[in-house]
Amino acid sequence: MQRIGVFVCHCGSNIAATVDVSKVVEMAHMEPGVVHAEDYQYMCSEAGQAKIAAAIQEKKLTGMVVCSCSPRMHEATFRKAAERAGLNPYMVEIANIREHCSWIHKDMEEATKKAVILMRAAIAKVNLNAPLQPGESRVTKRALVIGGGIAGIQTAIDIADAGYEVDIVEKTPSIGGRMSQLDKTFPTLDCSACILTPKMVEASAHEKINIYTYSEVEKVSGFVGDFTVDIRKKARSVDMDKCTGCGVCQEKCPSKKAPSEFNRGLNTRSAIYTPFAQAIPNVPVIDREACIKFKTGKCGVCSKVCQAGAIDYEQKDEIVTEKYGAIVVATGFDTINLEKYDEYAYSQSKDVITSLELERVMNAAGPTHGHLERLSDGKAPKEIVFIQCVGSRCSDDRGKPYCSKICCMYTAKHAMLIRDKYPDVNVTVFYIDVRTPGKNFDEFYRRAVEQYGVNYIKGQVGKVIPQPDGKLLVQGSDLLDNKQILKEADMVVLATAIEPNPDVRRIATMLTASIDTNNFLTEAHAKLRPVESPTAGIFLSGVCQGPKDIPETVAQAGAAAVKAIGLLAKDKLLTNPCTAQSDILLCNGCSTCENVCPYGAITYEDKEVNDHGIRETRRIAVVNSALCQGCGACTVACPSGAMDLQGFSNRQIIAEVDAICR
Amino acid sequence: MSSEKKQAELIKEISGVNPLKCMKCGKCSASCPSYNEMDIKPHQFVSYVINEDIESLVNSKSLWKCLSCFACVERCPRDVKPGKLIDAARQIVVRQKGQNYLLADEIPELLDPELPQQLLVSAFRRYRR
Amino acid sequence: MQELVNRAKELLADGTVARVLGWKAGDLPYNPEPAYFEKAEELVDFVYNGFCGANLSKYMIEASKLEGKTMVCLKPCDTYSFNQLIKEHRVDRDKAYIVGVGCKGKLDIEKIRKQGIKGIELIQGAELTDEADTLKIQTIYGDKTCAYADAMLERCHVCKGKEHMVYDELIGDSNETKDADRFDEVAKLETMSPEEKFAFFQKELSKCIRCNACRNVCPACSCRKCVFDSTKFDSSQKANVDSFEEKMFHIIRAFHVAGRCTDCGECSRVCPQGIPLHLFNRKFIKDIDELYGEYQAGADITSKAPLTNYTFEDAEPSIVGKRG
Amino acid sequence: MSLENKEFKPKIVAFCCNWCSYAGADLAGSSRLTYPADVKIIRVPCSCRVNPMFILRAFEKGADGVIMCGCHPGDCHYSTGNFYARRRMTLLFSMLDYIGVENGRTRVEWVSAAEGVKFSETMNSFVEKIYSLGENVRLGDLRCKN
Repeated sequence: MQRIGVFVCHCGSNIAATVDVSKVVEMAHMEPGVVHAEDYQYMCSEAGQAKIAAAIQEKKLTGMVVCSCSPRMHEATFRKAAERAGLNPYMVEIANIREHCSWIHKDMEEATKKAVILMRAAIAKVNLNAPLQPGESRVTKRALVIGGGIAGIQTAIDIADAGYEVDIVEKTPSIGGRMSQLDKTFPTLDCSACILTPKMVEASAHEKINIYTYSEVEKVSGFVGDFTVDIRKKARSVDMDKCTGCGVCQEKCPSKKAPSEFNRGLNTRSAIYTPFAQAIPNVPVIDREACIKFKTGKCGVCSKVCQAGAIDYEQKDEIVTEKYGAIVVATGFDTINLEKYDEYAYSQSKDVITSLELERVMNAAGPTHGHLERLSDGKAPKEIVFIQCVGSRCSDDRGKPYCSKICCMYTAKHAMLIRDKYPDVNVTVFYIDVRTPGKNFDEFYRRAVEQYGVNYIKGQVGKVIPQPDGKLLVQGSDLLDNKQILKEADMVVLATAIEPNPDVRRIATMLTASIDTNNFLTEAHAKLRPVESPTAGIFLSGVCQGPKDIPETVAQAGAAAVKAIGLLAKDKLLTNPCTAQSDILLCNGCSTCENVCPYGAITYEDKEVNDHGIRETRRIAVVNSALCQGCGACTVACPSGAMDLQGFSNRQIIAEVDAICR
Repeated sequence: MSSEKKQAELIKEISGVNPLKCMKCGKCSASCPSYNEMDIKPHQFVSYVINEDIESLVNSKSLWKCLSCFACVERCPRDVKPGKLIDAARQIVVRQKGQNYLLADEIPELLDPELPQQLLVSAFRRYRR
Repeated sequence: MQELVNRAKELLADGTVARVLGWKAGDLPYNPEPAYFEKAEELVDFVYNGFCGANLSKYMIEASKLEGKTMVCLKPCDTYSFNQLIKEHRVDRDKAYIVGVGCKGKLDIEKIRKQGIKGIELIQGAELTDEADTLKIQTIYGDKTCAYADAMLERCHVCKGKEHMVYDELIGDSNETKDADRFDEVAKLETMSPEEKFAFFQKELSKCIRCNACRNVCPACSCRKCVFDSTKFDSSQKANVDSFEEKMFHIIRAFHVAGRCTDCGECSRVCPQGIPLHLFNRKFIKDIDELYGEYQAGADITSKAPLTNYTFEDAEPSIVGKRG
Repeated sequence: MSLENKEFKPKIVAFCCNWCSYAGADLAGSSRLTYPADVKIIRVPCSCRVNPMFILRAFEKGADGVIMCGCHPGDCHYSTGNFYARRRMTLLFSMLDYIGVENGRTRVEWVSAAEGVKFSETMNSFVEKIYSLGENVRLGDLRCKN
């Protein structure tokens, strides 16, 4: 039997004005297990806590109930007080007689009755409480960043600057990501490469940062503070240590027909290649699908011309296994597939391009060396039409239901840049709404209209019809003038919706991080924990969490880094002891609990059990208490009642129910 | 329920369309081949239904200018399908005329040489149900 | 039946299986019982006829722990239960040699008795190979007949089909016996007023003697220890003193097997008080089908069970009041 | 005390999840939004911790109504808990309805930490409903009735 102390707080007059506290104390004495009961003006005060400590020691209390304000307010206070006096903090229960009683009831008799019942429920629960010890788990002082775009680079630099080791895993041959493909950035119009390249160099030169390019995460196990990750380093066919990055191999490579990923397939590259001039590392890879040596066994030109002897056709994929304390996901985005949008003639005409393709066209290192020209015939366009919201804000399965957020701004940027460089080109933008929340954003858009004379028409385009003469007939509507518009254009640019990188699904599954219906990673709390995944130790950086522009991405990358640093700075993690536990004798090993666990905290082990003399090996659910967050989903899913939640056990809750219904 | 509201509800029921999903992008009007013939434009149809002004709809020229080509239905990004609303408004007119669906024999005398052929085809499609 | 016995002998002889799980004749012509046979000689007692309703899947939980394989005879409906047990890691597929046996509907002795046929000495026509659709029954009061279909278990009138979901080999043909919708009874109850519903279930459940036969036979009730026997819920084996005990027991039992119950109908078959217990399970199945999409437990071993799954758009609990 | 003279005071159990609804109830309290004292709240970490057995137990012990509150679907602190709870409760309530228990005796309401007003309105309307239904005679251990 427990020895329980009951402490009833007046909270000044907040409780005492409506609840007869002395009556509550009197009733407390009649409850089983109660050996001490008293009331005081302010239990949370120094003096109040001293009373509690004295009672714990004098009466040798094994449990206590505080009848006071909400546990959300002072549960932690009273638990600490109990702990200081030598009582396990989890032997404390709170009866909320302020928010749930004195503040909402006016009649003293009624409120007092209810306060007594709430107290009884808390006493009934405490009778079944057991001392709990928070577990400890160690923290590996190393972070993994998945994705080497601006988000991943920024997060890595910030974590490394705090003194922790960081590994970046990037799927493509170079870090840099989408930002490296952009020409200029809004709203300041500075050159993307000029601001990104120094960051790339900083990351690669940082002594605490290790970059795995052309690599992918293969397997993740473990939990917060102690993840084990397998990284597949794909065979580059070039020795990273020997290569000097002279570029001769790329020049001499006879296979030059592979579509350039970096230029969005608008031109081609050699089979041995670095994606772009500023690539980091500046070491090429051999695209084995395109390489003549790999296809036919003959060629070997690159090997012959390489003075460093870096070419290695025999190289194999390599698996690196590494331990991490924190993982940051920064997998970024891609534009959606436009196959289902026949009406915009994207696949019919070379002169209908996406905005990301236009970035490449406008870029000096792009397929047209920065000259604005039609990709079909190389002629300079005179009429350009931009179409907004292509695939965004769609409720059908062709597009995405969300707003891609960045398109309004980059379209204004494109329009402005074109009008600036080619004043004789007419630019028309068909829009539904122009969305410019952001510092200096609306001013930017207004400049496009007022200063650069970009023609904005409110209304969506219905159809783009390629004409025999190579022109594009754009049929749109002008909702303000209420008329239908037919416009001949030389070029049409589609502000294509963005979607999370398709790989994120695989990665989220490995990390047991949840993703929403649009494949964006879910944050732990939409407002208050926007850079953490609900899975402990997993942080979110950049567009993998939701559409964002560059400044927002960088801000979030920094925030994710801070959260990761906060975790890495700890030597040990105290784990919440209110976790699920499975009763070895009751568990069926049926896997039902595993299916509802949002944290992947449940695994199964074959265990030797002694069930009242029957010795056998059984499949038993095992809860990793470092991963378990204590939601209790498994306890109800479990058909045999083997799974129970410490601190909120079946018997405790039933005792509360019984006390209330008594 | 007022009679306007009833009619608007009827249109929603027949068409199976929720006009509140419209985000006013105008892609329907941009797609419409009969746009210039219409007094009430396809995108306006949606707001007429929302505003429960069915009277104007059933008396509009547009009702009989729509070819039922369903380009707007195909392309609507929000699943609002103005073409279906127009269809439903026609249905209401037909029902008001005493549930008498068109008989095949009556068609020749009703034929207007101006009438686009596609409308006839779509009329058959609908009224033969 | 002879084909089954022959095959069993072969499998025992060549060492494929260490034992055979089937049925042996009981003391009356209509009560065969599940049995293990370890030697060829023992198979003289083997029977398989219309009264072999027992679902042998659950026996495989224990048989999976024994040395060597067990040849188990499963009817089409039993294979759903077996699959469900595989899914829940309760049986070892590798320890079972499943002979999918044919079925032309299983018989209910109570239905025969209800037709006034008493003092039964011998029943002919219950063998799988019998072509006749009439049972010839020899009683101490003379010979009687009964249409096969009229003597069938309720569950066979709503049969899930004659396909076996899992097997190593098939012996014998099956008949299509379905002639009713399995949700008809549930639907009828749903339309009743609360008072009528309450009266109906009060009448049925008050018969319950808490003998636990339903629980013991149910292949989904395979917990090592039932919550009603454990101390975890303060609900263990209480005296049968008030009207609530049975309701609680049967609702919780049905809830625990919801999404896992294959609707094999064993609970109703074995209830000594004749309580139509399947009405609970079918109510859950019907709700699941209507609210979350059709789901047949045991049809496969990979799909997510309805109660461990969700969609954002799931119906709210308030739908219960709105459905009327 | 004879039964007839006794004024009906219902026993109502409310299960509230710690992160949203319990906080919503706290907000109702600090905003002094009243609701009848018949409601007693039990704190659970998440609505998915509420076992149907708890609800039946409450009825067995004489509760006249049981309400469960959790975070709005999609806002669960544990991301998916209330989705499971929603299915469990839908099926349980449907079963209770099926065996003839008045369906107003059970309810699920999603109340966020910011919805003090909704919490108090919900409790007011639920209590009103229980008063209109009267004492729970169809479920419950008669030994617990006095």
